[in-house]
Amino acid sequence: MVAVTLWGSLRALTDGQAEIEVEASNFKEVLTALEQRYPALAPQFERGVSMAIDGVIYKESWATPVRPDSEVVLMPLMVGG
Amino acid sequence: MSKTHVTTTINGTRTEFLCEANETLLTVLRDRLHLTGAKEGCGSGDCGACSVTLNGRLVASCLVLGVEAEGAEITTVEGMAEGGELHPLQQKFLDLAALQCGVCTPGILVAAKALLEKNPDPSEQEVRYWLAGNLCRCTGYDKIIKAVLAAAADLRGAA
Amino acid sequence: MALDEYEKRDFQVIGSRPVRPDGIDKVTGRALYGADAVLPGMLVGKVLRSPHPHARIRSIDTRAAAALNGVRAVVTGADFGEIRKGETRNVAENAMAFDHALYDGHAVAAVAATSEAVAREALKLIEVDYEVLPHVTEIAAAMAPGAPVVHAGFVEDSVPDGFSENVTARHEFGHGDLEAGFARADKVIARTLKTAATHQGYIEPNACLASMGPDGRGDLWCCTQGHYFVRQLCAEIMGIEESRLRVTASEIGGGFGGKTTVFVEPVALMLSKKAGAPVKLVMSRNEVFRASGPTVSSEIDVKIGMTRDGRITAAEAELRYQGGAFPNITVMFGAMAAFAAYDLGAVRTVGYNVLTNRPKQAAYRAPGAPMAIYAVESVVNELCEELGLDPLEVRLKNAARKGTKSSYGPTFNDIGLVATLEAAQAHPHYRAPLGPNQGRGLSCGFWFNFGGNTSVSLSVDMDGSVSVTEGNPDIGGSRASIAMMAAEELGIPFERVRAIVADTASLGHNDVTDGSRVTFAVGLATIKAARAAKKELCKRAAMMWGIDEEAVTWENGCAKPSGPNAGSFEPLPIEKIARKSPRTGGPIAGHHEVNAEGAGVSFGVHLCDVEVDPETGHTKILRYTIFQDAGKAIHPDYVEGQMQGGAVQGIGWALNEEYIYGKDGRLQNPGFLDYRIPVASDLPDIDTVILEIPNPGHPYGVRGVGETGIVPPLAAVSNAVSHAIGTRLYELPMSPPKILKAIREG
Amino acid sequence: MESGNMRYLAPKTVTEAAQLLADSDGIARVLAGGTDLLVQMKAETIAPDLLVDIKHIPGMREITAEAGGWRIGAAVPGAHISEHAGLKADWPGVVEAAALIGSTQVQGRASIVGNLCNASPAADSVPALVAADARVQITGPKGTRDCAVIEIPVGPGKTTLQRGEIVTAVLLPARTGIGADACLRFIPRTEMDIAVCSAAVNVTLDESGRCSAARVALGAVAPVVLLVEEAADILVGSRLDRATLERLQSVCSKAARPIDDKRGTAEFRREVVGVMARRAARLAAERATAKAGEKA
Repeated sequence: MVAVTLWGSLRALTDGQAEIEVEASNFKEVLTALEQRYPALAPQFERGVSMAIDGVIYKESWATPVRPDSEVVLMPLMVGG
Repeated sequence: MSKTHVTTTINGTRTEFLCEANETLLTVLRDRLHLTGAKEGCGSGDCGACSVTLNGRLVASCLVLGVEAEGAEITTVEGMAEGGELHPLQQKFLDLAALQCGVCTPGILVAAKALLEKNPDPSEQEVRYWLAGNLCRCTGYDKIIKAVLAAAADLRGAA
Repeated sequence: MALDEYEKRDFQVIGSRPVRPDGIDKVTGRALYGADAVLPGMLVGKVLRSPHPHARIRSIDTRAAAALNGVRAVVTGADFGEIRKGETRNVAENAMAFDHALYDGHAVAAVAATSEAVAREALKLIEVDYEVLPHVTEIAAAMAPGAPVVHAGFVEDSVPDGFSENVTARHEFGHGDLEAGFARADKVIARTLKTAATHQGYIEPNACLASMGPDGRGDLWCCTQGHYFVRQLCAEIMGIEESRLRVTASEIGGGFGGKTTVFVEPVALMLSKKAGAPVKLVMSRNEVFRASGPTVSSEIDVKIGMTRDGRITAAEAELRYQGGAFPNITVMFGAMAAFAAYDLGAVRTVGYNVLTNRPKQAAYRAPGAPMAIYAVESVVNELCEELGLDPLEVRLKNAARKGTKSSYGPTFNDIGLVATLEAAQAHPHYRAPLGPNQGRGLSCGFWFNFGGNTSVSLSVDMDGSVSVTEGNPDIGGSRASIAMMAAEELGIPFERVRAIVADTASLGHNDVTDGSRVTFAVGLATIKAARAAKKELCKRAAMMWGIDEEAVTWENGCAKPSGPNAGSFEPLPIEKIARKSPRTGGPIAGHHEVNAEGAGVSFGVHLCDVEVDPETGHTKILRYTIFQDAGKAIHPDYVEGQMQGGAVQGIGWALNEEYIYGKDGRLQNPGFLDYRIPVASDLPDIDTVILEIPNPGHPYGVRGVGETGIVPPLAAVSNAVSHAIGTRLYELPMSPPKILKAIREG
Repeated sequence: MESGNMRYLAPKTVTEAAQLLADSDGIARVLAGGTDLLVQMKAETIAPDLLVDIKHIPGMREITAEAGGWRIGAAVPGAHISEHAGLKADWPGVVEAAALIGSTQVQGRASIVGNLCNASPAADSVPALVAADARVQITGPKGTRDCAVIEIPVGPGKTTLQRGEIVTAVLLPARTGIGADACLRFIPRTEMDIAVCSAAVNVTLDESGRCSAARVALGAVAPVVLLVEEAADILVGSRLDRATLERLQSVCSKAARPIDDKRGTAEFRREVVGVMARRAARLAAERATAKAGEKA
């Protein structure tokens, strides 16, 4: 299991949960597992999300591996500048 | 409407062109003579990107009419290098990284050359005030001022 | 893992200061920018703009204009009617109003004519029937109940009930128990701070030259930070496949985020399509200010609690940004960045995006961060003043470092904040004496930095020189840094590498030049492409020598046997291998395509001394020093240049730059005369100290450096002014009337 | 720029120029430096049918000594004025005021007559010309006349010049006794801005070092330049000491009738124009005292 931290705005869509444990081994699987549990997250995922894995921000790379001890933080997709 | 025939000298070369009476010298240089080194950053004399000299005086070519060039001597950035030899200001701008996007660079070089011809040994403050009409948004001016001062020193050394 | 990219090594080329490859063209006037291109039969495009901040367009009569001799095409919003949804629709509607004019300067029609004079005459003949609607240009007014609705239909589900329809999104970040944190504080300060909208102020107005053929294939030349994105937007707007449109990025005369999207490009393409001829469309400076993409204005509530010994116990901020009549995510960046410099047990930020009748904002250097960090760094300094603490010591005490859980979520890896703070503390500037009416301020700054999609192709030419083809417009000297990285990796002199920016048909996709991503991401791809080429070079050398490929290594631009067992051969230089390449398998090249991840954040600290004239409120910047972590400075001159340029933009923001709207909703200062960017005589030298804390995500340790530099000046200048006059301002810009008023009201 | 039927003519005499302007049945404008006119044409706030370029008329680009004072031709650019040592010695305030107009590039073209005739309340050189009691020479269809500079502007963009009249020169009077002038303006930056407010002070000292005559003019604090006689009265008879200058400051602030606009608030202008006047007076006094020292 991987513990995924959600950013503040998403917590309204997960019954206030800030951290959710899911079964996943990469970026994509984390999203799929979260979406299954909380379908309300789908529109936000569609708009785009980044994922910080052990402090490194991945914009969209779905195959990026996630280990059970990884720190996984969901973040909004960042573009512009 | 009829165009006016103008005979002038640009970078030492006798040049003729036809233009409307209300066309600016900048438009003539860029669109009629294809000397696009001078840039239009504002069209109102506030940015200096179109700087050229007119009879030895630094001017904003967006605030000069093409027809006023009749019989005049004009120099632009295209006339700074002689053959393949860069002017010391151009060389210092390269060596000291005094440009980034480069769109203000032609105007600043023309303006700086006019300064050094008038005052070969300017203080930093004099350079900064002389160039106050040449806006640069990339560099914060620091390296530009240093390059002008370094070129001035070189030119004095060579003289 | 991307984290393991970095390896320590001694550099030959990296860190030196060669002349940039585009330099000669730029000092001789040869470089071609957006407005410098011409095509045979080219027409001149001109745009008619709304004088009203908000109006319904009842009808547009273009018949007289179309009938004018010399007019070849007229377009209005009706020509752009079939765009589907999302951001592309917003971009299209911003480029040409559909049924409502949403701000002063919003395009409502355009013409293409044989000359500028005819085009101007034609614009006067277009009759627009406006129904003028109530407008709102300020944040508080737009959020108020009953405010005129600027642009309906954008409210996201994140916005709770009870807000005006102009509030389109709510973003929240943070962790920890705020209540408990504030309870532990010895001093809590809560303030509201405001910043005005500013413009990137690039000197080159937006410009393009469009040519659409009758077969639906087109070419577009424009000054942009991202020609692939331009292609994507324009192709979708024009209803054609991306491959049908080739976009070439001209030299770009400054962007700073403002040229990451399109304004006139779709209009020029549509005019060209209708006219059947190329159309050049160049914005005037007035149009640039009124109708390109300035940054947001902001109102920010900040509350911070601190113990007597300077430890921050809790921190909270609500940020309200307006960025014009279309939604944007800038406030989200602000909410993420606000407290990034601090190691906090309890922190929460909430951001609201607000629509107003102003132009659609575009990115501006570290978008959203400068105003947020200005607010935070002002309140931190005020706490230091109240508690009698040294502001630098307090920042060191609370600084984010490796292992800190950031205020926006992830835990920081190697970061350079503590190193920059210590460098500032050790610098003579920090201890230099100050005179009467003088003050010193400091502020931290931060930007995330991006990676992103990148393609690079590197070819070893037949004489052994090297061409690097990249797809990111060079806005700050990146061709130099990219060529340097290729030269370093190949072990050849910088002069033997030429980097060019390819058009969209000549290389795979590249994300926009944004987020300080190019030296990091394109550099990474270039190094990988060079490594691929090296591998091929070794293979060819092995073939020439008749030995095993694995027995060849690459060193200083030459193939060498990897050891005595491999055989005894003289090193084979790149040019010899290249010349023989037709006999060993054909051309030699390397390429790399990647969605680059692992961009490292960059922190900076600025020190600023000012002198304020107590009788006029005029502020003079006396001394300015920047400390910033670059990871690894590839070309230190241009790293310094990025820092200096960013700092001066921030100084302008702090002191004099602002969008001023009248009660009539019209922009009062659309020109460089009254939109006051710093001029050379306003400034002292801008000193720089580059720190190099390697980014683990890049082979050479590079971090983006372009954006962080604009963040600290806002609070550094404000803190310096406060120090000089003994009272604090809570609003930018600190123009002289405001400072004098603050002095008088003490 | 605007539609293509504008005519441009460069006559060789003033009479011819005046006649062209008088005979024109559309919008006619004099072109000297063009640094205001071309900006207005670009912005389409004016679309002249005729431009009369006066730079080819003899004398228009010359500075000449005349009747103990100076004649500055109507097309003399600011840069030329700044380079003129004699003018600078007599009228340092006028020279520094002329140098305030725009950038180095604008200085290469802009004339003080153009600055005056553009009739902006914030015109940089006008307060110094008024403080100097300068006059202008005017040629029109009815002949030549001259009048005080202060009588030219009557409101923003409006002058007393009649149709066909051309200002041909500024006449600076001879200095009587030991005197000097100074001009300061307030702008938010250090260059390139329109004046938020400005002040020019011209003083004459008697042999004992007392002020025997003075003129004080304020810019950008009313629709036209203000000549503040009450301020001059304070200076006359004084040694331009600190207390006197502080009274001057207060009187000037009271005399100002500014407005709020994007460049500053009325309150700010009123306060700062007094500061500018006090500082300009001090500078003028220092210059005059230095001259007295040179003579002694």
